[in-house]
Amino acid sequence: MLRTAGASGNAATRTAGGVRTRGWLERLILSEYLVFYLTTAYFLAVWPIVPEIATASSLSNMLTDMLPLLVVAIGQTFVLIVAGIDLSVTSIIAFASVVGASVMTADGGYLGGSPLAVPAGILTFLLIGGLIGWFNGFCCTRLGMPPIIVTLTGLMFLSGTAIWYTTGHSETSSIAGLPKAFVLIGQGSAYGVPNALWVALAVGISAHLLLGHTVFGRWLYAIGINRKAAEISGVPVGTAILWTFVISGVCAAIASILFTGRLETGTPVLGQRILLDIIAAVVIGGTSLAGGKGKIVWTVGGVLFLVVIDTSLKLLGMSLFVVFAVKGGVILFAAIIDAMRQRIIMRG
Amino acid sequence: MSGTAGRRLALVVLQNAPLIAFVVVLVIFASLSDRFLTLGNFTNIVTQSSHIAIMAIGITFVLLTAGIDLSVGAVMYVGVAILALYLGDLPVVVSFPLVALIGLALGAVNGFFVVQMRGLHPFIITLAMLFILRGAALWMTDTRMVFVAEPIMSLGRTSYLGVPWAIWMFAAVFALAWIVLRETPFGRQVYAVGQDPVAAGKAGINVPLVLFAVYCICGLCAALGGLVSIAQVAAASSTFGFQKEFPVIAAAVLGGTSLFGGRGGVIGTVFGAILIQTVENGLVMTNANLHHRW
Amino acid sequence: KAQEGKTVALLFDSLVSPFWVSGIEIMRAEAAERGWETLEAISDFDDNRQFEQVRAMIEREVDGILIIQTDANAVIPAIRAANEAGIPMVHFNRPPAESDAYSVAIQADNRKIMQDTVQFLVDEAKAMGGTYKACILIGDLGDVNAIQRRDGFFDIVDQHPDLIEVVARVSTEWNADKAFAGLTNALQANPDINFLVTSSDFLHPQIEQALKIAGKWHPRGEEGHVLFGGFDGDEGAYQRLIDGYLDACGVQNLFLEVDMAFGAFEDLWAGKQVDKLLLDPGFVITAANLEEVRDQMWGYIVWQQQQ
Amino acid sequence: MAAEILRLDGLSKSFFGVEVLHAVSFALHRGEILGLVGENGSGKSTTMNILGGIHQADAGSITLDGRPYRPTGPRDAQEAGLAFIHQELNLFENLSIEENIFISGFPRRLGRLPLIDRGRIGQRTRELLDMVDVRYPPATPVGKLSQGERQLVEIAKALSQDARIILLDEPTTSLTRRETEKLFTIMERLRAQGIALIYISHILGDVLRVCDTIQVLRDGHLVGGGPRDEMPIDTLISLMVGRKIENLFPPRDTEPTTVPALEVEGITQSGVVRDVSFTLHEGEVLGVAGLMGAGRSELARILFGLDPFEAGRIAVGDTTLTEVSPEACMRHGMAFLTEDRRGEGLMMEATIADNTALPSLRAYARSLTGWIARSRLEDDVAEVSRRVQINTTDYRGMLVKNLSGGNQQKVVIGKWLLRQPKVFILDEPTRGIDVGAKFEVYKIVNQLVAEGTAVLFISSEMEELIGMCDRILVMSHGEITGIHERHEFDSERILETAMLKNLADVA
Ligand SMILES: Nc1ncnc2c1ncn2[C@@H]1O[C@H](COP(=O)(O)OP(=O)(O)OP(=O)(O)O)[C@@H](O)[C@H]1O
Ligand SMILES: Nc1ncnc2c1ncn2[C@@H]1O[C@H](COP(=O)(O)OP(=O)(O)OP(=O)(O)O)[C@@H](O)[C@H]1O
Ligand SMILES: [Mg+2]
Ligand SMILES: [Mg+2]
Repeated sequence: MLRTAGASGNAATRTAGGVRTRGWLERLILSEYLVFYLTTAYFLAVWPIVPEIATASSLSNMLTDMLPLLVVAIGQTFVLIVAGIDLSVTSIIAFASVVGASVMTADGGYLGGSPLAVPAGILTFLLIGGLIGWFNGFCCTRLGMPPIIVTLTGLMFLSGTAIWYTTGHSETSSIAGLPKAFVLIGQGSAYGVPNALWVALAVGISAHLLLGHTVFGRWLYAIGINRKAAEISGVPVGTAILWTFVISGVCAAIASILFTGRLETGTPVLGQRILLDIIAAVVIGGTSLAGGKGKIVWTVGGVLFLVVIDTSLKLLGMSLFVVFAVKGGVILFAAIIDAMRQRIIMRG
Repeated sequence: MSGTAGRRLALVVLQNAPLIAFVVVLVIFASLSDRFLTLGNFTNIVTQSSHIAIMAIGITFVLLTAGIDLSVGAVMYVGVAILALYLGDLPVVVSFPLVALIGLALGAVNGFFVVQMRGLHPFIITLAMLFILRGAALWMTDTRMVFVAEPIMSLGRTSYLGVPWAIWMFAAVFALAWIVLRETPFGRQVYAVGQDPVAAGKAGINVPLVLFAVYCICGLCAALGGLVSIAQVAAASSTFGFQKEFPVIAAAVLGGTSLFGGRGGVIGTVFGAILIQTVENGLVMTNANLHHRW
Repeated sequence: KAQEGKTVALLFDSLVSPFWVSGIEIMRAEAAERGWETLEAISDFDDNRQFEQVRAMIEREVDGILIIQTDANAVIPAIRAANEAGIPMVHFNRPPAESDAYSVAIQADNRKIMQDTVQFLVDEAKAMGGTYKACILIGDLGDVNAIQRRDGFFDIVDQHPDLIEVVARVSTEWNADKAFAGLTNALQANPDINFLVTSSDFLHPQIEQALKIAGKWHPRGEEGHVLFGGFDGDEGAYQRLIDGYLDACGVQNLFLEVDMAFGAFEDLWAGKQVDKLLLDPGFVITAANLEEVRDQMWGYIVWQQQQ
Repeated sequence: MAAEILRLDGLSKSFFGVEVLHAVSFALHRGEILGLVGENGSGKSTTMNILGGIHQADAGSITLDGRPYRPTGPRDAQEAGLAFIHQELNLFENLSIEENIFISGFPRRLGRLPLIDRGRIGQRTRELLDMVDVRYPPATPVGKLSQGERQLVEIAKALSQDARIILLDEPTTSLTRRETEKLFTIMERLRAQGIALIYISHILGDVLRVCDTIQVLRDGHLVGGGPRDEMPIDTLISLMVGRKIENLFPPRDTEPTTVPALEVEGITQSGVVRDVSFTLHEGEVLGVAGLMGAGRSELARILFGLDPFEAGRIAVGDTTLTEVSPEACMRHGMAFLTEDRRGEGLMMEATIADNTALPSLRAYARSLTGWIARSRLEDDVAEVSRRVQINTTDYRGMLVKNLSGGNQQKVVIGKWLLRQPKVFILDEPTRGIDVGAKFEVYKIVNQLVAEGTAVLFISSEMEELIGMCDRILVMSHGEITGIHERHEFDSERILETAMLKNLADVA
């Protein structure tokens, strides 16, 4: 693990060599797990107002609600660490959803009814995510285009294409009739644990290990901090960045599998509205948009934070504008906390 | 090793990508529709791109300082909502400057937080503003569609010297921005701050003030863009300005303004905005609609 | 079981057009009259979020869920969840796709209403003579209603290839901006458009502005009048009907639909069997039958309040 | 003695609870050049930064013209008549020379309009550029200039402010001898006008030549000072390092072999280098001399695969490189220390350990999974860091940005040492490093060649090249204009070769 990641949190206390002791508030604000404390505090605050939030089924709903979001956010974390950004993830979710569904659907799918339908369908999802990610990465590294432009164009193009593709495969606006076995990935459970959770755990743990314990992970942080220095130090910068986009694409595709499964439908507008949520979650967690800083655990915290707030607002039956304003307020609040944190560090 | 010529060519192509894309798009659509290359249609394209272009000019200032403003679409909506709901009875010469001021003030809020919370990316601050302002506008309008009065709508149809009002606005904002960026101390300091804020501070530039000012300008331009847009489309539903930040940023970046600050300018931005609109226009002109009936 | 003191969830996907705003207001009033409480949530066109909202409402143990989903297929898991929890679910204005899950849908007979509207315009056109260049503003194809209205339009115009040529299909995605730009461009490409149909009345301001810019905004009887058909029946449509700019409007009977929806809840609570699809026949309003039918037009009521 | 203009009284400053300046006091007079010397990290730049308003002192006071002076920002300093040339270049590559010079206060058109008076700044810039001998139109973007030319622009910028006090923090690091002389002439002229200057440099000979008074810092304490005549060089050195240094260059007792380690043949890239050929042998230090802009850095970048080339052949050992990229070069045992430490050499926001480990990660990873053997890596990093004598032992915690320039340079050297390179290209390896640290770097170079490493040593300091190299290759305008063997080293003749092409052009 690159130390820089935690450095913002620890540098001050460390250089002080334990000479200075900080107040509990300062320590709390400096903690790199602040977002978890905030989530807990918020949860405890709304509990008396909507007691339903603490019921077992509500908690399990919250858990399953956050999983697909978490998986995309994990992919995004990789891209942000190298100072990139991937705005195409939601369109990958949508596009993979309809293409994958068109392979599996019982009403006229390419492999509809065949026992191969599900494995081939899943493979389609992953391939689409990987290929689009690869294409994004290719444009950003080999052609030197800015990631925001590449992926923004991808977003617009793929969203359109997803709708166009659907009209070619379905009378309605979406593709239904998905095999039971596939739907179970998004809905079912094994050993009392939702399948989606198994999937998210697998993705999360591999991502965590990849970032923290491998050469590839260290390269990514190095590229994020100083790309030129990384290049001169023999880091295959282009290839590494390309892979972050592939990872992001594949994560989006996995999220798409979960979303598509839970809605039992391949739809071309899937996930369209969650783009900013994804990026906000990662950044609230503490990953820097400027690159070089980020952790999977932080992202988990960021997603959890957003989902808890979202759920509470849903349970409160809040109107749309309240939801918007509260979300904005919360993000601003997170920003203020982060700024305070910087101040304290600077003060030394 | 050979291929330098090729590499040079590639470089030239990349540096002039917006222009080349522009020409390619023109040629494609011109060959598909004989009405595409008419003066009338071109006026049409520029008119329709003017609100995006005005907002993109504003955001160019912010991008030049290596910042970003995601709240432009929301500022646009808030301004128009206030115009339609509370300022509808005032004459245009009063209500429009008021809305512009509101935009400036909202930009100032962005700027305030950006300056106060240095070390935190403006992305997150303006994202928060995006949510808060959209929420506020939805609350004001009760999510209903709002309408503007006939004088404003007729403004949207007015032409001076055969050139639509929107294009005049666009041209004025562009000319002013161009002069400010190139020929004023402030403009050059914007570039300096974007290139290296630490060095700018050491050179005695008031970095916080420059940052604050660019967000004010961006807010102002967003409100102006809203006015130009509403004068044309006459009514604003709850999706007014929704996700406008994407084409607006895209226009600036397509025009060669770097997201990492210090590079670019408003001329490119204008091209970027028009290019985006040209594609949309061309698609309709050639009836090559994604939603074509199958 | 007493019908008083029930709680019903109203799950909308948006309130972008006056139709939905009026819809939710009529529902609130109707519910208050029946002594029900309402909980509201808007999904902002996000199927997944709406699914989560349904689960949250189940969590809140509401007595009934009225839903306006964005996607007919993606709503099925939500229906299943409601079925499992034993909570009746009614779809307002947009039916779900076919499935084994049980719910009741109230819907306007879009295709038929659109067919009637366009048929009226075609008859007018025939009567006036000449040939026609037509333009249609199509809604978001994620919306069944938009598809049915589009199909209704083509059902009729395709029967008259000699009379009408469709030169422009403007995709609006239910977005005013897009509609305006698209229509302006279409008028630029085809200045001779003289037959216009919109899939929803909420786009009227943009249509008016675009036609004015093109110099084509003239009431019936004047030279250069564009045959103009609308759909939904909002207050703007009523105004333009009496002003003579709009020739015909397919009206969804919103009052009837709300009544049908709430009636369905009561029947379901009472354990009665209710059909999966209940149709609102709607009607076409024109200058000719204005006086007789306007009382059933929800836009007229709103219009009256505004006067 | 002339009137006192500036007085520092008991200045102290801490970063993160560590005190780096302890009660520093000294005075500056009108028409005086004060030399400030000290090892890396001794607090010279920090003192200047306090004067320039970049940092605020924790304790102590400053008096300017008898009045208390407490700048809270660079603006305050400018307004008080202080100009500051920073140790790190402080220019904006995206702006032109004239804009850079006037960025903090443009003359305006017609006095009131907020429009830049282009005519005036152009005129004034031309005058200033003439003074420092830079021949570029004022509207040239600074990005086009080489490091040395940028430094001259930085000096012109300080001159433009008509300051009463000018602070120069290592202004000559990228300058050639001739330009340095030019700078000294300018400084002397300023002194004659009654302007006071503070001059920081690691080149003690220069300090002794131009300064009237010299103050010595060690670990944040002012350990001595006085008029130049009372401060001979050995006194200075022993004050700075706290001990005596006998020799500037450590003796080397190994001889170069004749086994080729790097063979370069006909490397050409139009506009940059032309037909460059040479052979570097195992155990040899091959120096590269040349005037600023001669293309030495460009050549190094080409050899390491950072820049493209049109024609030529590069062979390491006995394999000709088919692909020339940093990765491929490193696979063949090459290493490259760039001249731009901050921009390309280091990850400033990362720790010493992370920086040091970066080029070697692969060697510490399982090939299939890429899983890093962390403890082995950390041990080796610590060992290398000790070997280059970085002045902290918190390798895993200390961020590189918080190190002094010299220690940062040691980190860059350390990161390449960890790879045990066979061919090591050093571009200005001692730029901005104090005498003691330089000596350490030289010792490391000697150790390396003793182990058989071949070193390509690019430097603008002639003494250093003569003291360290076995042969010196001279470049001018992208071409090799001569090779000098050790026995015929002579700075006059080398300089002549370096200007060969220029003379030919004139003729
Ligand atoms: N911004 C900062 N944050 C933390 N520590 C700092 C900072 N600036 C300087 N230091 C520390 O203060 C000490 C003095 O540094 P300074 O830059 O003044 O040294 P210097 O004498 O200029 O050295 P050099 O000759 O290498 O430039 C060093 O130990 C350095 O690590
Ligand atoms: N970024 C750049 N853009 C354009 N020209 C450049 C750039 N950098 C350097 N040059 C030019 O390339 C030539 C070679 O410069 P280079 O830096 O290789 O010289 P050098 O011999 O290493 O001198 P030094 O490192 O001492 O400045 C010079 O004429 C210089 O002006
Ligand atoms: Mg220094
Ligand atoms: Mg060089």
